[in-house]
Amino acid sequence: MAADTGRLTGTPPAVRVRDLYRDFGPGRTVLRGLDLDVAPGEFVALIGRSGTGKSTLLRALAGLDRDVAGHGEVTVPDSVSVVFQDSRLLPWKRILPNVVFGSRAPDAVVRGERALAEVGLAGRERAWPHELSGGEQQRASLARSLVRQPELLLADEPFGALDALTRIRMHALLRRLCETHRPAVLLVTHDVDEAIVLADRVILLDDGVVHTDVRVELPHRSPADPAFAELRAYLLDRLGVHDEDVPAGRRAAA
Amino acid sequence: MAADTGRLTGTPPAVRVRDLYRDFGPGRTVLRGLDLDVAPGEFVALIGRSGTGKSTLLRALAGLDRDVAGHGEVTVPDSVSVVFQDSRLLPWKRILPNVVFGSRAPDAVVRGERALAEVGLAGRERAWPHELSGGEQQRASLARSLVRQPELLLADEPFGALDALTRIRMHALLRRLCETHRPAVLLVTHDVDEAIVLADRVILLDDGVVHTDVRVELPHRSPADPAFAELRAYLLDRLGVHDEDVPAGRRAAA
Amino acid sequence: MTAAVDTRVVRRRLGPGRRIRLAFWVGPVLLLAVWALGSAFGVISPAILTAPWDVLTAFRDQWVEHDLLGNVLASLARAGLGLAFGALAGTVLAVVSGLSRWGESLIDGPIQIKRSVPTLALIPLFIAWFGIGQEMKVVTIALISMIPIYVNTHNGLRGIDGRYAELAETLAIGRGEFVRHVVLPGALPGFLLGLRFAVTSSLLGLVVVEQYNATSGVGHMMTLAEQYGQTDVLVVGLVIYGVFGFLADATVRLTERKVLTWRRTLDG
Amino acid sequence: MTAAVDTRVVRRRLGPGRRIRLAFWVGPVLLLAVWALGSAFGVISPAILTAPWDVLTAFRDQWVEHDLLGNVLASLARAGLGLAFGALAGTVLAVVSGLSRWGESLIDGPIQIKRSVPTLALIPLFIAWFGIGQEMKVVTIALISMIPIYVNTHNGLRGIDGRYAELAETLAIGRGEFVRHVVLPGALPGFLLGLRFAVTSSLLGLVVVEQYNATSGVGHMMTLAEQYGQTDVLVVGLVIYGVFGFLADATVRLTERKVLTWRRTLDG
Amino acid sequence: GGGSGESLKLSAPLPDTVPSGTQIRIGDPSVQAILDASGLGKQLTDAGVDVQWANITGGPQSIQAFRGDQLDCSSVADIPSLFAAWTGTSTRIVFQSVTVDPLRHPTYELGTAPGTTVRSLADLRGKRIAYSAGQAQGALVLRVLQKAGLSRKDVTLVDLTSTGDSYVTALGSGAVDVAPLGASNVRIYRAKYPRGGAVPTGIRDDAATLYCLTSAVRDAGKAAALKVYVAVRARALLWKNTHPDQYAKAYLEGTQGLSAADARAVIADDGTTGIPANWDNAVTRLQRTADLLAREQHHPKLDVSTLVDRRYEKVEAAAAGSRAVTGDAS
Ligand SMILES: Nc1ncnc2c1ncn2[C@@H]1O[C@H](COP(=O)(O)OP(=O)(O)OP(=O)(O)O)[C@@H](O)[C@H]1O
Ligand SMILES: Nc1ncnc2c1ncn2[C@@H]1O[C@H](COP(=O)(O)OP(=O)(O)OP(=O)(O)O)[C@@H](O)[C@H]1O
Ligand SMILES: [Mg+2]
Ligand SMILES: [Mg+2]
Repeated sequence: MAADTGRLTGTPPAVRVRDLYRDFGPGRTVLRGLDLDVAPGEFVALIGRSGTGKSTLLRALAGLDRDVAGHGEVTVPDSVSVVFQDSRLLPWKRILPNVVFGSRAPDAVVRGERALAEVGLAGRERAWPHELSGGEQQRASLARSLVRQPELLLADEPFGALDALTRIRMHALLRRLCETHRPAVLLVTHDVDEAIVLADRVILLDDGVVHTDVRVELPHRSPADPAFAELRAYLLDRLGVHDEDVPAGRRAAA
Repeated sequence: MAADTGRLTGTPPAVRVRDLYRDFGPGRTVLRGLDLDVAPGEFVALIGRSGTGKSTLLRALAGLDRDVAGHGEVTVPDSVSVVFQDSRLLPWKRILPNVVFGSRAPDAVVRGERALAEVGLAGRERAWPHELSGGEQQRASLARSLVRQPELLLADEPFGALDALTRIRMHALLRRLCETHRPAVLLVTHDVDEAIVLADRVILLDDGVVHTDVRVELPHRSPADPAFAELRAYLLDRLGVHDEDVPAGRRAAA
Repeated sequence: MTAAVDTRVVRRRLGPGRRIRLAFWVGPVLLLAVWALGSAFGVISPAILTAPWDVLTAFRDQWVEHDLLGNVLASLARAGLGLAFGALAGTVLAVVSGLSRWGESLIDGPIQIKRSVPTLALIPLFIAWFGIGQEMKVVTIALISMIPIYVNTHNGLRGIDGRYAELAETLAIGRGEFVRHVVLPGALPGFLLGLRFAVTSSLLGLVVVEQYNATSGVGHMMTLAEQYGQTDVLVVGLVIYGVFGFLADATVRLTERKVLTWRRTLDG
Repeated sequence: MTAAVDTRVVRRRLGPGRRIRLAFWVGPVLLLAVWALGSAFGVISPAILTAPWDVLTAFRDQWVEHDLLGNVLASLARAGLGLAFGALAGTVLAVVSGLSRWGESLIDGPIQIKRSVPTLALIPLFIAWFGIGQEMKVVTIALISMIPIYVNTHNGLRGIDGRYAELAETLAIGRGEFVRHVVLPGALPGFLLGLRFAVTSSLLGLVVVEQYNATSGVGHMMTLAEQYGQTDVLVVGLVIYGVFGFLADATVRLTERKVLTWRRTLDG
Repeated sequence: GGGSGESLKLSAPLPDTVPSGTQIRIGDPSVQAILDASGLGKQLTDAGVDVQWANITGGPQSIQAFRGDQLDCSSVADIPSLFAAWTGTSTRIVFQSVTVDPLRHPTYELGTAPGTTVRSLADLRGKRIAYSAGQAQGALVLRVLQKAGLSRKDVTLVDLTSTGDSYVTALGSGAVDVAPLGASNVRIYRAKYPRGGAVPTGIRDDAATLYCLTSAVRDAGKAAALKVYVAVRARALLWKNTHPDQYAKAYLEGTQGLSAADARAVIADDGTTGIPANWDNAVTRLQRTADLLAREQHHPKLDVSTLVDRRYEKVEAAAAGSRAVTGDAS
């Protein structure tokens, strides 16, 4: 469980970040000299406290922060796909057009319909975004990234609003996608279990740098596995969750 | 772990729902004859698959669905406070005014500042909503409900975008609030652990009705407790998460 | 289930609530009633405002004797043609100046200046450039109705949520697709509001342009009536304007409601 | 850190990008240049449009000999007063009709009708009701400038995201607070757009009202210049209109930028 | 408002005493300026006449103000009183003035487009002529055609409202061949389009009146005040003839905003104003115009004697005394 730079092979990394600074004004320097490499096809989970700069980093990789102060070196592949933290469906397009929007594949509509079915939204192709529940919107936005085949997938908490079962299905879906097209993935999540289950590597952002960087090398990715529990405990500890934080019984005599 | 109607005492329930139907058009009947009672001061967690109608139920209790087809009987206390699934901060107000908006208490500003500090947003009083990260917005919206003292608190996934540590802190905060003012609470969550840790009762919505209704009676609300794990397994099973869904190792030779 | 109980939580509605059917007509009908009663009871002197029934007579007279229908059709043709050109030009300019800072710096200032200047004072220029025939009239109306389309579309476009542009940028689409799928639908509410103003502007423009070498048209009719001081004919013109303006506006707003169903706003 | 490397991912910008400083002036300056060059090289005959330098001479002449400043101030006072009343009335009516379907049914129709009808044709009514003095002028301008404020504010209000009204309803606030904290800030972009139109409308209204019993004012000056065929003075008037209109518009837009900082739109 | 409220028959002799508090509302800016400049205004105040001045002249505006009861009298040419009658506003002419030598100082000339030659009125046949039905220019065109012995069918009348220099532009751009131009526009036209021309019409178009709401004349107080005003106005116009420079300063430069040179030109164009010893000729000409317009524009026939209040004829002539003009000049 030693920190790992991610530079395993001789091939150049898909993502290369050096000495990245991002600064939202006095006292709000969010990234302060961050370095990161992600190998092609590598699945990296990014965890960190709320407000540490995970979305800021993703936006830097996506090239959406032209107007933010800061400097540093960022290299990413040409074709990048982003799942935003908000689901960001165009309100004036129905779901299917939203999912295939920008896709130039000749069979875009068929693929869109298939992607919608995969995320459990078959039959909702003609719904308006505002007619979907929170989790459904999130899944639609996931479907939008499924119809694309990017070299880099940046996903900002794509499963935050999903229940356990749906989440497990979406995990499987994402894994299938990764196995077929092997994009490099940077997935932001708050769920340490999710990070361990999905990723090749988990990195923890804190104080503007990569504070912890662990490779996940488990034979069985099951919470029942003791190695799993150990890694989980380690990560939670690095996140600052200690035993005293775990709630004791309360309101015993309600 | 028998189902429990929640009618424990002779006092009338804070929330009383009978035979509730809600219908978004042909084939989209979301609630179909739902019955529910919540006693005053009772903390109920509502879990259920994405798109089963949790938000729909909350909106019915909040009185926000005048224009939705359906019928049934709904009684709630006069003073209700809602934490929406989207954080719903007024974009044209800075954070502090957003938090104290609508509060008529003479010390609203002081309480607002305290609430912001409690959710970890001290110093961000004058930020615009769009300057906050996803989790920060959610916490601001939580702070808004903290400055009020409602008889019924309806919270639609208030912790969805929070990391483990922040989440534990918010749990403690919510618990403190409940202990002081003892509102009835209906909390929607996707996290079964969270439901067990926080609630007196967990109900599972499925197919438009309350499908499962369990009282949480644990001496220690700690995941380490075997009773906790048992309840957790039971609820996950009712949610449809079976062992075969739990992911096995993958991409062994990545 | 026929007599199912339905007690809901009743919360004070702060928005306007549901549309009332036909409420739309209440205002105009009331206006008409005030006018009729005021005239009947002598509160409104006929020298100031002809009574509705006398306007009816004048209307019939104009219809039979002076080819009112022909006048109206000629005017509508002019206004419609001008409006079509104006709307097109306004939209194109708004998109160009909305999406490029350089386009804006070239286009926006001159349009604001044009907008500030009385059209009547520009007519001599237009006569010199386009003559006094139909061409001059259509161009003038196009320029008049272009303004609100431009300003409102530009404003609507600039008001589009920046996050949708970000999304589009990550999808690596071209500018054309961006305009078609993001800019135009996003600016549509603004465009439609502009259209509401443009429709009335194009009709009002008739009063100005039909003073020049027109032998037909409502504006022409009103110009003559004003010169002669024929109040009743003037009021016939006013009523025609009012009716057309109101109906055109209502049509645009109905369209608005149809094409903006995706919006979840206070309008419900 | 002085020479820190900064390579960023460069994505094709689809929105308009950053504001260019002073780009604002490019259009008007270009317009002036075209006018000056056109006049200098005889492309624009002075019969059609007086040359800029001749307009300058006329301007100085009007300033020194004919109290141009007094005329401008008199006009601005009229327009400003009318605009103030119009903006107030327009906002109040928009809020009433925006928040209540019954208010809407009473107010909206008549306003759309008023809007469709040529002001010139209503002047006789106003003269009868308000006389031929300052009162009539201010009322007319107020009515003219009320319209865009009303329509745009109403439209802006109705375009507010319905979720904010829901939020307000669950906070159990009163209507007054709702209007102050949700409706007015939410409709502010609409109001400001309306104000841009209202400012120019109020100035343009001067041309109409100052034909009636005015002894000063830019509109009066232009009416006289028209009578006596003083093209150069007429162009002085046009330039004053253009400059005032452009500056007023720019001022409103600057204000817009200041008070709408909370917006994250394509405008950046 | 502002009258004594006492009603007076239109045939009754004009009362001599002006009740205190009587106010007359008059749109007569040039006379207003003369009264100020000459000091004649004192005669009004001495007689107890309180004039509330309005800067309103011309047909459409004065008729609108009459209808709204915002004005008692206004100075106009002859056409507005005809149109007021045809559209139901009852007025009376209380003052007539003429131009001495009217054919040498015409109000309008016929402008001709560059490339068009009109030597005599007969050359108008087949030409496109700007025509504005409700304005004085329109009546003039009809009178010109009548004089030339042409009917409307022999020419093309192009409907065009005369506002500002719209006729100058229309001529210059060749949109019409012929258009009636007021004297100042003729100067502008010649300056802007040297190849254009202007020919005299040979028709008297010098009618100038002060017309009042009949209701004002029926008010004993106002009628008395008007009697004073008419007399003072006659003296004022005569003063103008003898003090052209003061007039130019006070009115043309002062309130109308003309340059000194333009003002001199306007005075030269205007010629000398005459106060007719009687209104016989003026009324005859007015009747002829009324008949022509009635025929050509389909109005009912009008007896213009109902539009003039000849009680003021003598007041006006008496004020001018020996300076009144007679015969052909009147
Ligand atoms: N435009 C902005 N102006 C000012 N501060 C900003 C802006 N955008 C982000 N920030 C601040 O930068 C910090 C990092 O934000 P970021 O969105 O990257 O956090 P995050 O790690 O994604 O958090 P979360 O898990 O809550 O989404 C936050 O404290 C946030 O308030
Ligand atoms: N306005 C609407 N029109 C049509 N269908 C709607 C509308 N609102 C909700 N629905 C549908 O009703 C169902 C229940 O929605 P609801 O928002 O209550 O789900 P939820 O349980 O809150 O889901 P989530 O956990 O994803 O938020 C969903 O399938 C949704 O698509
Ligand atoms: Mg984030
Ligand atoms: Mg929900």
